[in-house]
Amino acid sequence: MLDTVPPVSSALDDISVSIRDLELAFGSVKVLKDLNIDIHKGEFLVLLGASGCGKSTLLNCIAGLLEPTGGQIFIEGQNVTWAEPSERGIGMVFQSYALYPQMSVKSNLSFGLKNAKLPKDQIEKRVARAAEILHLGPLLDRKPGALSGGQRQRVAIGRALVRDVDVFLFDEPLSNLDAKLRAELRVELKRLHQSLANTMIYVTHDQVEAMTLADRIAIMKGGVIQQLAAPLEIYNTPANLYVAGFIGAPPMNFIQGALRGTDFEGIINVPMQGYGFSAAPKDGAVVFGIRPEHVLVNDAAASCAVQTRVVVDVVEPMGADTLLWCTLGGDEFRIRLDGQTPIRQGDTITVGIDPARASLFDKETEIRL
Amino acid sequence: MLDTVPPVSSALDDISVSIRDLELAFGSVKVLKDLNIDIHKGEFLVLLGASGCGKSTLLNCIAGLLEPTGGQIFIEGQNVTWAEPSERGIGMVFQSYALYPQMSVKSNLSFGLKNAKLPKDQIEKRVARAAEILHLGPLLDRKPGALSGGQRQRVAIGRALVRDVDVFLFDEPLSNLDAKLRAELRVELKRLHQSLANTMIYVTHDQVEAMTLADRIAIMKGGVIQQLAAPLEIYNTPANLYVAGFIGAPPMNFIQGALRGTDFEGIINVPMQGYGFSAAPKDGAVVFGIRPEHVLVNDAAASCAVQTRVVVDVVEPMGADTLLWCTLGGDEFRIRLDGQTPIRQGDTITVGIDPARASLFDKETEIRL
Amino acid sequence: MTALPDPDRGAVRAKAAPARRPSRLLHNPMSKVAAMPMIATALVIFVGCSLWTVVHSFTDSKLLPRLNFVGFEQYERLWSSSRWITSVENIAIYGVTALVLSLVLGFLFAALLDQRIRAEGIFRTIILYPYALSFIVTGLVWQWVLNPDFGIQNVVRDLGFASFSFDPLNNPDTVMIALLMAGLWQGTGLVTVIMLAGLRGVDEDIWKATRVDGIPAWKTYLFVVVPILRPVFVTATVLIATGIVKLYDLVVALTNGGPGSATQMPALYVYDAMFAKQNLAQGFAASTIMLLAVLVLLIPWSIHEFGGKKRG
Amino acid sequence: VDLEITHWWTSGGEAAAVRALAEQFEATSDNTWVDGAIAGSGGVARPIIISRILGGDPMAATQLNHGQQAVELIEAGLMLDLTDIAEAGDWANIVNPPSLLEACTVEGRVYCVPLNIHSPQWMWTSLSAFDAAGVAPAQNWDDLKAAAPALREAGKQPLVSGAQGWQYANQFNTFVSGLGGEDLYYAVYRDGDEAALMGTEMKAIWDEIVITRDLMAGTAIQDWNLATAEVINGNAAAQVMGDWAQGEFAVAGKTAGSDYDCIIGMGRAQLIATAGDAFYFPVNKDEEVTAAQKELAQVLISPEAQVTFNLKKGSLPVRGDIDMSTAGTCMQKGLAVLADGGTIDSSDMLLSPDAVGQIQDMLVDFYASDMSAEDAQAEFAKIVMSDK
Amino acid sequence: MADLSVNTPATRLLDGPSGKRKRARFTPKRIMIYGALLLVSFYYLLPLWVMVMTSLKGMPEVRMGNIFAPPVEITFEPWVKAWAQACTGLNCDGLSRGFWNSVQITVPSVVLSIIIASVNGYALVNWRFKGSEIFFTILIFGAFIPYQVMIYPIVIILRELGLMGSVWGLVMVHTIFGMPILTLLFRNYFASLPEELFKAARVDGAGFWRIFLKVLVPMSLPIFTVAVILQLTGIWNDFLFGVIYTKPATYPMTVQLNNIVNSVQGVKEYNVNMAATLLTGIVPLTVYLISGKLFVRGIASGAVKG
Ligand SMILES: Nc1ncnc2c1ncn2[C@@H]1O[C@H](COP(=O)(O)OP(=O)(O)OP(=O)(O)O)[C@@H](O)[C@H]1O
Ligand SMILES: Nc1ncnc2c1ncn2[C@@H]1O[C@H](COP(=O)(O)OP(=O)(O)OP(=O)(O)O)[C@@H](O)[C@H]1O
Ligand SMILES: [Mg+2]
Ligand SMILES: [Mg+2]
Repeated sequence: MLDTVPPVSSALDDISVSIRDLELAFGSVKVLKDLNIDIHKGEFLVLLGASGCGKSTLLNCIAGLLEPTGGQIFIEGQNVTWAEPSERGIGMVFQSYALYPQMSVKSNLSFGLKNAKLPKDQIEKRVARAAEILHLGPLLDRKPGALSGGQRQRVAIGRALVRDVDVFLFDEPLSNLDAKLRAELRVELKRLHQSLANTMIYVTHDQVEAMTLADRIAIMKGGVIQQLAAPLEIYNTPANLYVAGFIGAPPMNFIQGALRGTDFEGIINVPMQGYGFSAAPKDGAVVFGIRPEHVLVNDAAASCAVQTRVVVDVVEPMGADTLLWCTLGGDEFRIRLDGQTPIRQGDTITVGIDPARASLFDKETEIRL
Repeated sequence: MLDTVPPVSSALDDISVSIRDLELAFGSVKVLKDLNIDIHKGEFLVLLGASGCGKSTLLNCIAGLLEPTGGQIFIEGQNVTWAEPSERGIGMVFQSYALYPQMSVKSNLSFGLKNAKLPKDQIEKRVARAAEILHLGPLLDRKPGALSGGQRQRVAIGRALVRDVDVFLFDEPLSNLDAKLRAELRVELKRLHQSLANTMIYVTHDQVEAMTLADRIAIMKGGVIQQLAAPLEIYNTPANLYVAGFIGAPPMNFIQGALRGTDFEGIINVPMQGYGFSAAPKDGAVVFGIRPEHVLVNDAAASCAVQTRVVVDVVEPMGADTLLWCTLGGDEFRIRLDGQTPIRQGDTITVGIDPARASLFDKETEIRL
Repeated sequence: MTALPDPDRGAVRAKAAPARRPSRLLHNPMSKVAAMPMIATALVIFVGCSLWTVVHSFTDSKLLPRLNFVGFEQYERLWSSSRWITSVENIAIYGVTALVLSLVLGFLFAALLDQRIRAEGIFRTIILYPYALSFIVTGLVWQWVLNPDFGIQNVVRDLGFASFSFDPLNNPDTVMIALLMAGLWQGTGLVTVIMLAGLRGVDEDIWKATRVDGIPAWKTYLFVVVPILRPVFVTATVLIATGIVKLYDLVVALTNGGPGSATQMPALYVYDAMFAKQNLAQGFAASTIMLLAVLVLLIPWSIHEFGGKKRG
Repeated sequence: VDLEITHWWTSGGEAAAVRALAEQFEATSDNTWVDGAIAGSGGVARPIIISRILGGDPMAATQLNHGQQAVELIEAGLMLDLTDIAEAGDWANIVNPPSLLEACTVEGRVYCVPLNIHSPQWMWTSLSAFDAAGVAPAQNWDDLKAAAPALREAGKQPLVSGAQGWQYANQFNTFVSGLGGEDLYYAVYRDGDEAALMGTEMKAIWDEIVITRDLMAGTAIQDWNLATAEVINGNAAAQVMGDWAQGEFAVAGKTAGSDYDCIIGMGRAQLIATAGDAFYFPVNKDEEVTAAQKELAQVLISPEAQVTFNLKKGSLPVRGDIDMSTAGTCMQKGLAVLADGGTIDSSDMLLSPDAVGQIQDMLVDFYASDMSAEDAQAEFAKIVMSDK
Repeated sequence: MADLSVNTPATRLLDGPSGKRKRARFTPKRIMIYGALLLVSFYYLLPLWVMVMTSLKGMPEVRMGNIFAPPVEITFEPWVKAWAQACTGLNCDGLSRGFWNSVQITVPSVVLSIIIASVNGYALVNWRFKGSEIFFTILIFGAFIPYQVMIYPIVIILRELGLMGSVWGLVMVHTIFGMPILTLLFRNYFASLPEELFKAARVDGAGFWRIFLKVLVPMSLPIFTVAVILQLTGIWNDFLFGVIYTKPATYPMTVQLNNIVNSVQGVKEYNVNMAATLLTGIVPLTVYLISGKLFVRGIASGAVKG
């Protein structure tokens, strides 16, 4: 990642999309604030955040569908801040598919090309290629109304594909599909990215999609990027309390307390020797976080330095794993176990915590320590 | 599947809802076919199935919102086949909440009671109780439009609650909520059921909900119940190929082959000694099924009797676990690993299979062997 | 929390329900009672009166309806009447032109109003307000505006174009233009509003998609939006068509069928036959033909629209 | 008792005439005249009147044209029988011409009160127009034909008519009675005699009608009163129109003889039709109303009412025994003809309304096209004969 | 928290456009759009302009001049005359009498026709019974039947019901002829409401009327607005039924208007006619002006989802 400011010409060499100081306000409401991202060529960037945080707004700015009130956008080295959407070398896939309802799949794919006055054989070739990649061959003559959700989604992707663009933009393309189809298309998308190697910017609020698809994830809140990093980095070392609570299902357990030296003191006391502090630890109010799947139970907990006992409120067996909902010091405490377990509701169990896998946040700034 | 129907008189003692030979057709399309279920008092039954399989239709029949074309429905020992919805002692919660938009939360809750001409103080008492149980106290004077999704859902449940009925019907009550809220309300619902001990019939197509909430799950397909059993039983010993493929995410891996003696022969050969055949094994074409999380990898696979090598197509790191999408004999082969793994796309890995955790299905009848 | 035992538990439940299937007819009796006015209107007024009309078209009723059957005589006369034939031609010309123009202009205006313009409400009101006026008013005003001695022609001449001639009301060749000017002035507003409502319902994403695809706005309207608005066009067409079939008031108020028979319309013919010529049966025969024409046009459409479709 | 009376007399002169009737009526009895005027001629009013009668909620009295219009209503028993007061008032002797009473009589019973006589057979000429053209004012059709080129030269329209069927028909009838005389008139309208209809006499009339088409070319007027206005202001030389046109001249302050002239029967046969307005009294269940209806009937035909009404309206009275010396020149001409017995039945009485309508339609076609005299004659004959 | 986005480059702008695009206030496209709208507005406003201007002129000025020119000398005489003095036959009280008659006819007609049509739509959507769609189809066909055909049979029906000539007879006629389009509107609207709401109410034990009144009606404001507007203008402007099925004492305003306009007493008093016309149109015009947005919204919910 770029740390220094190289001169324009070279700065954009490896960069596909560059967003500088982007600002957008609807009237007096600032939706995007001083946003800066550089997206590498061929990178799969996921914008993740709660509803209303400005993900779609950002994507629309990149696509040229919304005019920023400040800042610049570069695509493939070109300043496109004021360019028309169709001139930016982008393709976009929408949540509602936005297929042209009365045109056949083929016309849907070729409408934009015809309009750009591409020669006929060129159009044919591109449509054929997209149809092949997306397995749309047998559907070409159908109307969108006669397609299933997944097929529609593929046509929508195809429409972006035929435009032969550098950057693909996806706005929650899978959220209208059922879980099974979503999982399948997710993998297909991943494969597509691997074979096409275009830059892709993908908006979602589903963290599973974000985790599995992204090269990097940008977590947004209130129009500001909270953390921009590889999925596992975000998962393992969330930059702040918000990110920590946002990523992971069920969410990370938080325990309020204080840091004294390197020891956490709260309803449980945890010596934080193995923990990688980002700066020298300072005493003060902190929040201790541990993911449900990093909590060990009973036998497995035996080896842990930190142990405590909790009562199980609810057991949720999910086949491949099991969730336990317990209470620790009045707060909900979630535990995730692999596979199936004989633990029942009402049991008292011993839980163990490995400080090396925990996170510590400053109570006030909410930043990771 | 139920094979016998117990005689009406004695059977109904412990039975809350009993459905006998239920049939429903829209015009010439039979949506429900000869359906029989007995639901015990206080049981939490989940109807699970793909979209369009008839779940809502069945629920609507029980509620009296659709008239069956054949068969009978008993609730608490009463034949209610022709009774009005309000006279059946049921409460229903809908996917879209279906709150009366122009009424305050309080009026929403009391509407049914007023219709039943209950005395004022009675109504007050019941509304107060429901508000307490569901933490609706501060919301009572708001209109539904001013509530969040989760709050609306709670009001919808409250509306069923105040009616003080024996049976609660839920039609995908959580599917309009986002993932986080869904998980929270799921646990709340489970707690509610534990405290109220009413009979609950719950329709969903989300298997996580089904697995975690149900005492028993009825898996439907095309208006016919495929399997009716406890969640883990369904998960571990699916009754047929459909159920096996339906339950579990990502779905079970299937390998085509043949049974010779107790050995499975296909792209891999598996001696099925540890497998609990339901009947004496017969030679013939079969399908071998193994869940992604029951496949062991590399070091862990070393101890397995059956081993093979596959190339990894896609790696999906999800934080708490990781999915591998591989290819085995031309078919997709999915593997689920706990936690994070250094395996990368393109790696060749050794996988091991434990026959005791596998399933075998007759290729023709698709029934579990 | 455990459920408190409630003394009134189950109080909501009513008396034992019937064990047998109740009669279908008595099922939800209120809904049938409530539908009585509709059923009565449909059967007595629309079917009954239409049949009554058809039956009497085969008689020689003059001033009073009477059942003295004369076979197809009225129809023979009808079709040998040049005025009737002119009427049919006129309504065909007017109907097609008015329908097409209403739809096209309505859509055009709606598209204009949809361009995020300032003062949209004002423009919309301006286009819609004539719909609030009766045909008597419309006819009167346009007679006045088109009057060659006071109206447009006179004004343009006063401006110095002495040879300017625009007198559609008195020229059989162009009187249809006058009728259209007034008719469209009165009716396009509603079509515009309907279309505008339809445009507002078009998925925002479709617009974004066309912008990304680089489709110019006019093409998007023509090839993407118009097909999406099909139901809207159907609604508008029904509304316009009912107006055209019944076209009477405006013609009477504006031209009274003239000059000559240049704006004779079937409804006018019916009215004249029944009340001026006092030949009810002739009027009935003409109405029967009108009914028949409506049926012929409507039945295929209604089968297409309503057939097989369920809720909504 | 309140009596509701419907009529379509709403123009200036007409309204004044009605007012006279109402005042007369209210002065002679303690009943009230509730006026139910409906503007817009019989076409608008007639369906309303008939619907009201059929609907069982009739007005107390209503204007209807003489003729066959009401016969069916009478036959259906919906009209009050006035025979007793007709006999008491000796209408049979005072109504002149007697055909007016005959039109009110069905199977020997009297059902209506004739009120006035319309005489449509008039041609109104503008003296100033002829002046401007430098020719002598036309006294008959031939004069007009001869003056036409000069009138055109002077920029005057030789003949005007509103382009509506009834105006054309009125003009046509005037030609038949004026140029053809009584015998042809009856042979055509009453007898539907094929020989007459297709004969040379009618052919000659149709040839004249073709000429009227030329003389009228160049006008684009719909309403009769606007056409009359053209004559009044001297833009047009002549218009064939009923005696009601006189009211327009009067309103415009013109005087017969100095500003305009009136000519009966195109200056040839002095015949006027005796169709006119009549009042009918729908049957009413209320005895009191019935009594009041009869009182009204008596008032309508009383000499006082006849004089004041007809003077105001400009039409001719239905009784010959009253003093009309205050009437103007044109009305005097009409009265003279009436006194001479130069009356014919109106074509409206002789033909069914249906045929009347068809003739109007046919004439509209004729004037809007270049139909030949032969074709028009045949067409006309067909309509008339099929009505007999 | 911006400092957390450690991976992003430090703030800097490069050459080229940045921020909001500076546009000419009026692009050619905007000019064309506004130009077209102004032209259309001109056409639509012209008759209104003529009406208002003429109604404010004295007769001599009307006869002299240009109908489009504003009055040299404004006079309200024509308005006074149209409202209170214009004569028809012997009645010289102008439109004033018709106004109250119109109100008395319009209010019950609007109310009744909307009640019936809304119940129809509701029954058609939520309480289907055998044949309900057939009746509905007949109704829609009925919308195409010319009124003239119905005049006599309805006279006979009203006679048999004893309603001929009464306001209630006219109300019934309006209800009948408003039914097709209104029922269509309500049916489409109710069909667009979630069916689950209806089901929930049934489970709550509400019957036919309670569901309708307590649940559906309160959330149907837009469509009721549209129905009221359509019916109000339609009935207010009706002439044919008003004149045939009533008596002179109860003639609505349009009949008076027709009488005033068509009674040529000497000269056509165009200024009075225009004033009368405007007076007659004021009620529906006001309704349109007031309802504005609601009307569009309602149309969107009732008409568009054909
Ligand atoms: N046209 C607009 N006018 C005013 N505010 C808007 C507009 N569009 C969006 N907003 C506001 O901007 C904020 C960001 O909206 P945006 O659509 O980008 O959210 P999002 O992250 O895409 O959410 P979601 O996950 O629900 O799609 C929201 O608070 C929204 O209310
Ligand atoms: N009113 C109806 N008329 C005709 N067919 C219907 C009707 N309602 C439902 N069906 C059909 O019945 C079948 C079952 O529908 P149902 O709504 O019960 O499915 P479901 O299991 O609830 O699906 P989902 O998960 O999508 O809600 C579907 O094939 C559907 O098309
Ligand atoms: Mg969004
Ligand atoms: Mg469902």
